[in-house]
Amino acid sequence: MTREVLAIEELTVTLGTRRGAARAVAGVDWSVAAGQTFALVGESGSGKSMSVLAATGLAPRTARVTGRVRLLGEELTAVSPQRRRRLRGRHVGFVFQDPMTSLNPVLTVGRQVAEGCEEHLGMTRRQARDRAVELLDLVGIPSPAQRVDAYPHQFSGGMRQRAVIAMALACEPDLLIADEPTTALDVTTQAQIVELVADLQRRLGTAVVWITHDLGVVAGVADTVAVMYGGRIVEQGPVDAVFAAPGHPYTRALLAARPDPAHAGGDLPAIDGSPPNPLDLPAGCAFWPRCPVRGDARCADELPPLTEVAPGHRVRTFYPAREAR
Amino acid sequence: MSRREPGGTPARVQPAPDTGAEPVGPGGGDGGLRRALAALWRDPPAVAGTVVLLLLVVVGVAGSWLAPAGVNDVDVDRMLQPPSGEHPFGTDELGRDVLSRVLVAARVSLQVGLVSVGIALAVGVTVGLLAGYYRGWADAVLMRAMDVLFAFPVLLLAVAIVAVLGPGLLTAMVAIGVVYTPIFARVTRAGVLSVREQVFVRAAISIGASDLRIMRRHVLPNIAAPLIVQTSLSLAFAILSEAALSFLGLGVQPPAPAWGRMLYDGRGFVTDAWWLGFFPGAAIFLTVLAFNLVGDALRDVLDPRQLTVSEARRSTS
Amino acid sequence: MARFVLRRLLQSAVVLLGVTLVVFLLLQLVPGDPVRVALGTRFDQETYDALRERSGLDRPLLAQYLSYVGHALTGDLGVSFRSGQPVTTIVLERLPATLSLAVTAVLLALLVAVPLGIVSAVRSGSLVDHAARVFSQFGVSVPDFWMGIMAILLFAGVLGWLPPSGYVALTEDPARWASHVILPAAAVGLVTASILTRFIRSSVLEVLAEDYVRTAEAKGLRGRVVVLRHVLRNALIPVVTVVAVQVASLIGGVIVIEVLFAWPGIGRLTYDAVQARDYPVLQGAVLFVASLFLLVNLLVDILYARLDPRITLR
Amino acid sequence: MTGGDATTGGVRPGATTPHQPTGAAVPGPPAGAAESVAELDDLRVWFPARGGPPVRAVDGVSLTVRRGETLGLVGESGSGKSTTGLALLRLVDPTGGTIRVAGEDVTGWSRRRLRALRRRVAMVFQDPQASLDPRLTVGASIAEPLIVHGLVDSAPARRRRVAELLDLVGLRAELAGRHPHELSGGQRQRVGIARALAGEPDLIVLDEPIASLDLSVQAQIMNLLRRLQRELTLTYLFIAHDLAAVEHMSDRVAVMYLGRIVETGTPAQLYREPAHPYTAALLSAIPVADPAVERHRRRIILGGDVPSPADPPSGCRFRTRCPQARPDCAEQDPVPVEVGPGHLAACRYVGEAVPAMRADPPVPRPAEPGPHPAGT
Repeated sequence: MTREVLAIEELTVTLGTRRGAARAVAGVDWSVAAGQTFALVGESGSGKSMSVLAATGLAPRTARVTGRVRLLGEELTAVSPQRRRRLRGRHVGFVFQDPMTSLNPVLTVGRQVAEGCEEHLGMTRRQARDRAVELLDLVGIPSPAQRVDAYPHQFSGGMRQRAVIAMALACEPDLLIADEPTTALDVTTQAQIVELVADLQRRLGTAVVWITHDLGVVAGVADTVAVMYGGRIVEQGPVDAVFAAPGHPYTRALLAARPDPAHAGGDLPAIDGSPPNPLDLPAGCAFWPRCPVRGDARCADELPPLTEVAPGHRVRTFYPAREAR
Repeated sequence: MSRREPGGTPARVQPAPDTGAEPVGPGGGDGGLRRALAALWRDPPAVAGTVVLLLLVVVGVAGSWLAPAGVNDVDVDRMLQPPSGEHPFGTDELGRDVLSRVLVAARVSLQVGLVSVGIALAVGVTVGLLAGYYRGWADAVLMRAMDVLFAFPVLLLAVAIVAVLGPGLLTAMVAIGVVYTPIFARVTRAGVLSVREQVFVRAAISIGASDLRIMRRHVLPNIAAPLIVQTSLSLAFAILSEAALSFLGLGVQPPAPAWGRMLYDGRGFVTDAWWLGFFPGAAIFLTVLAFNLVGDALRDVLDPRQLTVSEARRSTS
Repeated sequence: MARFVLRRLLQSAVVLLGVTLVVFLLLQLVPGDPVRVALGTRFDQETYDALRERSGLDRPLLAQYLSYVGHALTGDLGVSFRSGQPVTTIVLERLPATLSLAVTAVLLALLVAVPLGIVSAVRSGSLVDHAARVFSQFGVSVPDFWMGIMAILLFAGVLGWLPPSGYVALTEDPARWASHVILPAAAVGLVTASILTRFIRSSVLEVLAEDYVRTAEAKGLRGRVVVLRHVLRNALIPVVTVVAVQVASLIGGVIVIEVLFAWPGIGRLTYDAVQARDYPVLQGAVLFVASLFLLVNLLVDILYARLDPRITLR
Repeated sequence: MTGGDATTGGVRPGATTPHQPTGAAVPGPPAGAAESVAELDDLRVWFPARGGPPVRAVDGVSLTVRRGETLGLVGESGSGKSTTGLALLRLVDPTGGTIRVAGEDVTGWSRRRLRALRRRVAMVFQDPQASLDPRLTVGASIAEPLIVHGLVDSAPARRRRVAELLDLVGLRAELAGRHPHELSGGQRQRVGIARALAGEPDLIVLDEPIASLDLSVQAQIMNLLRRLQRELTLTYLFIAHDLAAVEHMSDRVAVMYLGRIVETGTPAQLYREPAHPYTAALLSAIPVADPAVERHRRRIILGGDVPSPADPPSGCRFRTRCPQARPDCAEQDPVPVEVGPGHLAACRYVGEAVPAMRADPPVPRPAEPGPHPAGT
């Protein structure tokens, strides 16, 4: 068994908004081990990003977070904010969606890569700068010794995302959290970034949490996957099992809704309606109003439990046997 | 542990669900104004400001009936009397009732404020709309002209205009109107430029809508919010400017009462008769405060990101 | 960068030309004969003819304008109708008084506004924030001359701590200068401080909501480092502009306070010129202030470009 | 050099008509529908840039959209695909070349006449939230083309027509009174489609119509578009970066790179036998939602970034990133070569380059991470 890096138990996040309390995440459990990639999939508003941000203490101030979060065996919810901050900076690296806005425009790229090393590894400014050059080289930025002093706007989108990855890896973290890191990029650039992360992961043994809405990316990067809908995990398991035998109607519908060359021509099996509003979630299964299976009245009123349908493969439904393919 | 504005952040961290049966952002939608008014009603300072403004309008209309004494009833026996039951705000150096003068002067302030801001709004919005929509040389010429006006400190330009045209109510209104025109032109132009780039304007062009139709149907309604805010704030500034002009003897001419003028006349006596300096100034302060409170609340509701360099430039004094 | 500076220079030159036109036209707008109006009861034919010739009012309009601009470029703003002294000399004499008042006021304002604005944004919704908002609302609404009158009443009248008005040059006696400057500077500075507090607060709030601040927090940097290195560096760039512009507009804008406190600056000069119908002095003072304003704006824009690395691209 | 040679990869009117798509699963356009609705010939759209050479967003594109078909236009950001779509409505001014719509040369039409053009060609935009005026009701937005083009005289008739259009796109008529913010993303895009249908256009330009929608909603909109096309015999120019969606939607596909069309053909031709190295690389970059396939698949990873459209490379524009670039690729613009019926590719080494790319793993460049070894 490999070493567990991050584990989340019973995580619930409630956001105070102008329009009332929104339950963004409700009772989520998962963990990721060293060298492994855990993918969180879902549509906008499903709670996939919020669960990770809340777990690492980056939720907005209005958020109320409950549950347990263990980073390298240390209970994050029990430590002081200062300690949590240090643990986060030292052991967790983040890559966010938009490389355009996640870099500070008035600081050089090198400075931004280096500052984590100064803060957490006690390097001098000089050492940290040398380290930044190394890191930029590591992520494939050409002539890093010169580019280290460039400003973010002088980089292209793909190069910027590489710089962000360099920044995330500065302290050789045990965990890399990639929050839709390729969504803002073109498909050829996305392929570069996916390869880069896979290669770095292999070399550094980092655990990766990859948040995305793109099932294709999941299939390529993940070892295990959790599908989120309406703030809850509806299906979770080894990536092969989930893709080969999706147990939840939502997962199946998502996979089927993608155009597939094999079925070109016919209508796509679309899901009716839209994702639910976190301010106004149904009492039972959040997917029930759109569910093609529909089950019975129980689905509307009662939350289905996560049921194990195969080793490590769990599905939140009342009808696991009938629905599994 | 993170320090961010409440409200804004959830939408950023996690894209807001688009299923919401309720409005998404501020200023969006036609229900925007109605919702804005509802939100204003829940904001105590804004309510206070509105109440003061309503009172002011009543006083402005009915000031001379409300006044206990005539504004120019000189009474040499009762000079510089401190506030009392008979003269709640005291009397001035000519024995005139300060309360009556303060009440009657409200009309002048409101009148100057409304007319001058009306001028500035009409001219400024037209200029800004044409400049922002057509860009090119029209933009260059019009906005450079506005820059020229903008290069003078507000009061200095107003003083110069009044000095040349001769002091009086009308020239004060024109001068203040001219002085506040560029800010409306800028706000309008900035709004037009950003609305012009919106996809819905491109969509309107794509169906063959004419320029006039686009300006009327799509651009103007969508820049109404910043203009409403600017109008309210400019009213506050215009009233301050009028008070300053009157203080310099360049506004309404005596014996008609004006708050600024009363302060100027009373300034020699302040150490002996504090009420001469206090009440007219307090009237200006309350009026300006009321407009500012309402303007700020409107901004919070309609247009939260509008505190611009240009506004900061428009300080009075 | 060079292109940017060049473009801004050109733009300022065009605006400056417009400013001279406006200032020039001021005199033309005077109903009747300005020299006659100016002389009023002191009228005598000889003075009249001399002034009229000296101010070139007998020539065609275009020629007058061109010669006005030509002279202005060489620093000649004409002579006072009243004293016959060169306007340039008169304006420059008044500059130190105004400058010392404006700078003191802005310094006082910064002292209050910078910490208050930052704290109220970083601790948004806290008690400090509420207090700051009340303060700034009060400050922008209160007429500064009323503040001045009340201050005179309190500090000069009731308490007798400070002189009610008057001016002593800084170079002459710094202590007495300070005792005289403090009331007018506080009255002006209050308004400036309110404007700056609001501006800084909203600027900092805006930056706090940026993605790169979250990135910085994700790196586990200390809160102080995040605020000082990532937030303020971005948030204070626009503040530099506002501060400079405030100084510039105060130099010409504090007419009322200068009148109230008998402060012999440019504002007071303008007021006296208006009272005396000394149009060349009025023109000169207005032109001087507007040019200064344009110059400061130009410098600030260039400074801005230096502070923000993104602008060099354009 | 910019003249005739620049028809890179474009579907020249003469060359395309004889061949109908032959892909088994792809329904061809209805019989007798070879008539062209829109033609671009050597279109160039350059945008002036302050202090530099112009940005050549579109630089010599020729293509034909035939009545009743869906022509897919794919490319990455900066390829000029959206600008090409905008040019069809003259929403951008062409720098050179000609635009013909329904047989008429509209390249030089005056602003007055453009109103007529914009009835014939309608557009659906990427972001349905942004493309609807937040202050207008849904009904008013849909009615706007009716008013602008004077199609319906009375208000009641207009209401009826709006209700009809709403019904057509699968929305209830009472939504006409709502504002955009009261609708979901999918509903909003349906409104955008209803507005485009209002003027009964000859051609609808769909500019990334599904890109900003949730995955589960994308399928709804694609189904709707296909149903409308069947029922109303519509012609689409479907612009997207999502190759799977383009394949699903299109009868023919054109691939753009840096302002040029590099390859044209039926989806079956392009996706099974890509002839241009860029198409091959693009296809290989799309992740497939199947872990087993993903694990054993060999990707072609392109090096570096797309060059600036203000300063495109000489000769073949793709050569700076092409794993099979040879020295002489820099010398001459490649001419589109027919590699199959109606299948054109603009590559000097067409027939060699792609098989070579697929055989060898690409040479890792110093700037690039190594290739992902198959079967990790």
